[in-house]
Amino acid sequence: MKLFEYMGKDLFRQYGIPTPKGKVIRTAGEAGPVTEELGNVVIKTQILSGKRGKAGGIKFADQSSDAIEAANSILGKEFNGLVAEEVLIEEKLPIEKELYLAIVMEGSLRGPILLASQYGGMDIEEVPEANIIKMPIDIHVGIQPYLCREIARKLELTGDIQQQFSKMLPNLYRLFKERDCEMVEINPLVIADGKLVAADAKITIDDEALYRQPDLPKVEERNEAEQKAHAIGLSFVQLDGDIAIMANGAGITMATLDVINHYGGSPANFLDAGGGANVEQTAAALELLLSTNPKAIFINIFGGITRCDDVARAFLQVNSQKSIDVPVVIRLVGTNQEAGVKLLQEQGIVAYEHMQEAAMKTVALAKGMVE
Amino acid sequence: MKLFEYMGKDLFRQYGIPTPKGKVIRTAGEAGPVTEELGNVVIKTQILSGKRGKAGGIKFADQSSDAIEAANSILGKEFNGLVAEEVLIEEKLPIEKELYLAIVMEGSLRGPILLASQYGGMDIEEVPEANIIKMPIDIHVGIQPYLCREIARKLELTGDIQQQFSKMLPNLYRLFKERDCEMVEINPLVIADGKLVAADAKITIDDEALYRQPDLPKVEERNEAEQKAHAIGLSFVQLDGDIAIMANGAGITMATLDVINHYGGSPANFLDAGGGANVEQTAAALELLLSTNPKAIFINIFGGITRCDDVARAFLQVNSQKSIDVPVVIRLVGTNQEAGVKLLQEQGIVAYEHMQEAAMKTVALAKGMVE
Amino acid sequence: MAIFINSDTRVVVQGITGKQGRFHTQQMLKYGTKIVAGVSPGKGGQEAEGVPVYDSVFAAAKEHQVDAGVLFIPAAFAKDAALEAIDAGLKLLVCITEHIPLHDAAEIMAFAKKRGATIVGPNTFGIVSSGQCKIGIMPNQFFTPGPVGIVARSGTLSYEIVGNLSHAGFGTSTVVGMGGDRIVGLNFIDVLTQFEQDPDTKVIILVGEIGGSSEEEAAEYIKENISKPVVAYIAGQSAPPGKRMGHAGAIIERGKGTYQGKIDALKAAGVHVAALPYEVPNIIRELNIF
Amino acid sequence: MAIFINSDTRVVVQGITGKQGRFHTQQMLKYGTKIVAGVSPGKGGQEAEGVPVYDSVFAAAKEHQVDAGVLFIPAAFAKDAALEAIDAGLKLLVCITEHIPLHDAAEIMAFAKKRGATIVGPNTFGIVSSGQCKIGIMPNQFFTPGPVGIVARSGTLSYEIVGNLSHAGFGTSTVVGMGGDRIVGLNFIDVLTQFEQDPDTKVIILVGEIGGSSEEEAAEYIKENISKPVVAYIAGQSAPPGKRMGHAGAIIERGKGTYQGKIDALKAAGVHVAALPYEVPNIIRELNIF
Repeated sequence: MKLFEYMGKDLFRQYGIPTPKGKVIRTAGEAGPVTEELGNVVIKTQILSGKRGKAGGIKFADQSSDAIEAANSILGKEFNGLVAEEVLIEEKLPIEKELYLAIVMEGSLRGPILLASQYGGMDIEEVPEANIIKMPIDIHVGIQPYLCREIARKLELTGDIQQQFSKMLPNLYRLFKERDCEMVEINPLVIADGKLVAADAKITIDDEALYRQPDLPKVEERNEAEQKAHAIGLSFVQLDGDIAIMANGAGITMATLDVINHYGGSPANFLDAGGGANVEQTAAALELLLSTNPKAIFINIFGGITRCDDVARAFLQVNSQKSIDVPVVIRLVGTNQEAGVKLLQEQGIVAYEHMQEAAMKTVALAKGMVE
Repeated sequence: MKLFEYMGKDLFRQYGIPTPKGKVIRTAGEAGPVTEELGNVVIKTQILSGKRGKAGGIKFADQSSDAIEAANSILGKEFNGLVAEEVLIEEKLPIEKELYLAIVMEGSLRGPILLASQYGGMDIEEVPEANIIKMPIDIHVGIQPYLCREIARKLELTGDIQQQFSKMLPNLYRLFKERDCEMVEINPLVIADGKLVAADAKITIDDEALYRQPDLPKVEERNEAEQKAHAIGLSFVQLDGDIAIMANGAGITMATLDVINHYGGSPANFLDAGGGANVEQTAAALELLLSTNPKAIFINIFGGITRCDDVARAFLQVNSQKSIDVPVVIRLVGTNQEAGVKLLQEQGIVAYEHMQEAAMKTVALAKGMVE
Repeated sequence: MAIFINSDTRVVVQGITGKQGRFHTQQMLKYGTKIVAGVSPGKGGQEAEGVPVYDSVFAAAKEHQVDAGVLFIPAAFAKDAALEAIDAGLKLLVCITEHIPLHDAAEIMAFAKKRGATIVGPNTFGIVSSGQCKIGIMPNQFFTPGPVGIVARSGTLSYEIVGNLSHAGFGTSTVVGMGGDRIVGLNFIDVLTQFEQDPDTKVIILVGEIGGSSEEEAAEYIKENISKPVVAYIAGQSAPPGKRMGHAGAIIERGKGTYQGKIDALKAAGVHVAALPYEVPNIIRELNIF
Repeated sequence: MAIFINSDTRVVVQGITGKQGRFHTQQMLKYGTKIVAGVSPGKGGQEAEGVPVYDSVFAAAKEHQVDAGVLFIPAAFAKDAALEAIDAGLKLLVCITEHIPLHDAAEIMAFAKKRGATIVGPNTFGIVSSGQCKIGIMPNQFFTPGPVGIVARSGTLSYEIVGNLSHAGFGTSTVVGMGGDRIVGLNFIDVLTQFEQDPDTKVIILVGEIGGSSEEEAAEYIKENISKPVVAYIAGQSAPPGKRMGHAGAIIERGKGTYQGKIDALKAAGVHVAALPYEVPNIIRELNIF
């Protein structure tokens, strides 16, 4: 779960990481009093995406009227495909230097890694590898003073700024660990007026750990259909084609998309029913697919924990309750395959054994080339 | 640094470990109101030694007059060679079972070990090895739920008591770790009225870590001479013989004692001047030895970091300031040996090269057998 | 031979009295796996599927020689169960559990590394040395002995490929599911190293996905260290970049881990690449080694 | 040959710009130790005793190949310095510092074990392979090459014995100071194992003390695994039980670790026991192996 910048900065403040003074607003009028209090301000679009600056989502003002106008030009508008519903107004800092600092859970290291650079700011992705400091963190040892000194040294921080950095970094790691972060990123981490300040905040919380982070704000990125799928324990992503797809397992679902594409079809979605979906979940998934009005539906099951007879039962249940008026191709192999195939056959429905055959049939049906 | 029982229990309360209700008193009269409040009480001598019970240091009372009498019979009296200056009066618990629980820093494991037994109480030292549970704790992993379950299982704790134990044990470990303990011991850990309660508390704080535990109470076990030595950074233990000994390093000091003993002498003390004692410290050490009125003094130096010329200078300094009227034998080898020997020779003092020779001479001098 | 596990491997099942634990214990026993003990706190002394149940892995390990363990434990308790298994001395632990928090997984891996234990998973279908020992949840019928070693990130996709191989008459030596999470114990290189040493494995199949960089790292490694033929299938050619695809490993990050990048790296390492999963048996046939 | 360190060992000195650090760097250089770098945060770019100084062990290790490190760092900062050295990849670290808190020592040891690093000390005089490399604070003049390997808990007592040996014409192969604290990195067994393998070492001297049980454990090990003659001296025969004797290791705990118990165990293992430190050379002479 990604957090909005202002939520990330709230967390930073909880953990003793310095942030600029500021306030989040939801209506343009609120920009007035905030600007009066802060003087020179920066007005920042709150969307869950980087590159706001380049999309025109960051503006400056030194008086209330300009700030209100800027907020007005942001609120409700779309930036990088996302609608801004909130704006963060902050004091404009006299920036001397922009650094980059992040802690990320890294798969190949099987643990956290610290990333830092002297060349922070908008173009961090273009900074050459050689200018990015990478330091794996031993999860059993954490961030010790030597590591703070070492990063500071490589960032060429000295004197008081180095001290501030060495105080701040263990706090950032504590936040990362205690809040189950996938990633915490400060870009830029600025030096302004002799102080180290987190001018931005990008935090991603590990979805699997949300259950033990009850006091974090909730942020929803999924659209309605995706939320519905998530609520019943399925993973669903909407795409722009016309063949609805359901498979069990992320890998085979991706492979199914690939095969459909290969034969000239266009997937309408990615729906991973996961391992061990029961009759109820499978039926709900099917109804979800029907609600997206596809030209054809392809159910591709290789049963491991998932039982083929459960899938057949779910299909028959939905089929009996509402008239399914799009063609449905079912491929059914694995656990309880015979029972599943038999259940379908009894209702005159053919179950395919091979993915290739079934995929070709689906594409042909979607294109209206066969009945 | 050992803590008194009542201090240990204060720490237990800070860390959420249940203790009996009670109060520490310094005069017998205070026992009255405490007993009135608590009813049946146990009156416990506060000394830094085990086996108080067997020495008569634990008494019971159910009314104020008896409690005052008991306190009177303890306060100011000697138990196991230690004078009791405080008494802890506690509610008497309806004990159903006595367990033993400790966490200790163990050399051969290079980290903490947890010790537990179903057979806690006064005779824990006689409990056979087989009935002592030993579980090394990985300092990077700490006490996890599974370890609590495992110890509880081995202690045959069930139901609610198991739950209480699993809550208490991580707290005990947190105390052990945060307070730099060498040892925390609860003997007995009792089950009374369906509750798990720490009926005793033995805590030893790592002396080397006292500097970062400023809010712990200070307990002084050393006698006056030992304190004086400690203040100047020397390790001194008073013994009951008549030959004062000073050497540099714990091992060689022990060996010096052994050699003196071997030749029939009797050491008056153990004084390890340590590695790298300077002129000032060495002179202070010498004055300390003189103040104990020995029959002879043996200075046995094998200089590594300690410089022989510094030792010679220190001796000459003390010698010039006060008349040393006991024989002093000096053995001087190692770093700056020649310079040291020369300094002494210039004042007509012989420095020995071999320990054996020097030790024999010292013993003879102490016995008045040579001049 | 096979790798990691074989007919001598003695297995303890953590969470044996749960619904999943019971069912898969039954299936594993049917497959021939030597399950010597089960663990379920508070249920010590019972039996499940004919297997004696203990209160802890320590207690089980005291009564039986155990080499490997498998976890059927809810995500919130999986870290504790895994640490227990490692502390009790298990050297191979198959973590079926999905939805384990990343920080928990990282702690499991750190402790396992320290104690020299191998973790398969989490979020894996497990590992099977065909005809000898199955530790996992894969359907028994497809895993018959043969010369093909498989290492995969994804479960059902592996079944698909094993099913196709089986249909084409090829059995498998060992099939390893690395697990679908961002942090897993084994990586491709660990498994490739073992396959290279295993006389029973004549050809290796690598089943990857878009996202991450483990396929690229594997390609680098294969170039220098693997003499046996390797066939790869990478899923996700047509997946839209940046969308969440069921598990974190499938998110394409910062332009890395693209389909084309992986394919190019593998081809440059001499790996035979299948564009679609059911092409794998044909490619093996064309190798002309059987 | 010698053990742990030799004439090829490249050493980095942490705390090189302090008084102790400077002095002993000078002494070690005189002895012939290859000191390639020093570390002192904030003093990178300077020189100390002709050795280039860096701000961190990482920075030193980037510019030089370094095999071992030595710590001249105050106790309160020693843990951090040791963790840095281990993290930067040093495989042998000599920790001279005394008064390190026990919990800090335990954390150093746990991290070292994980990374496969060997810690000598803390509270040690160091280690010296005579005529080749000295990492420590022992006086140079007594450590001349020869066939005697020494492992000791206590510093000055080792000098005493080395001095006596030297006087009797026996040089040393390697002398290892395990350190006087309750928690130290090497134990007798680790060092005995190395001496057994070392062709330069013909006889081993074990210098112990009352307290703890490491001498008893060593005796057990010697009985089964050491073919070379071992001579032991144990200090503390006449020390009063239970009194604090300078370091924690010398406290006799719960009746264990007595002088007589250690002597009995060693004799039962075929070890030649010296009652007094200067008896050691005679015992070696009587072995009739030179």
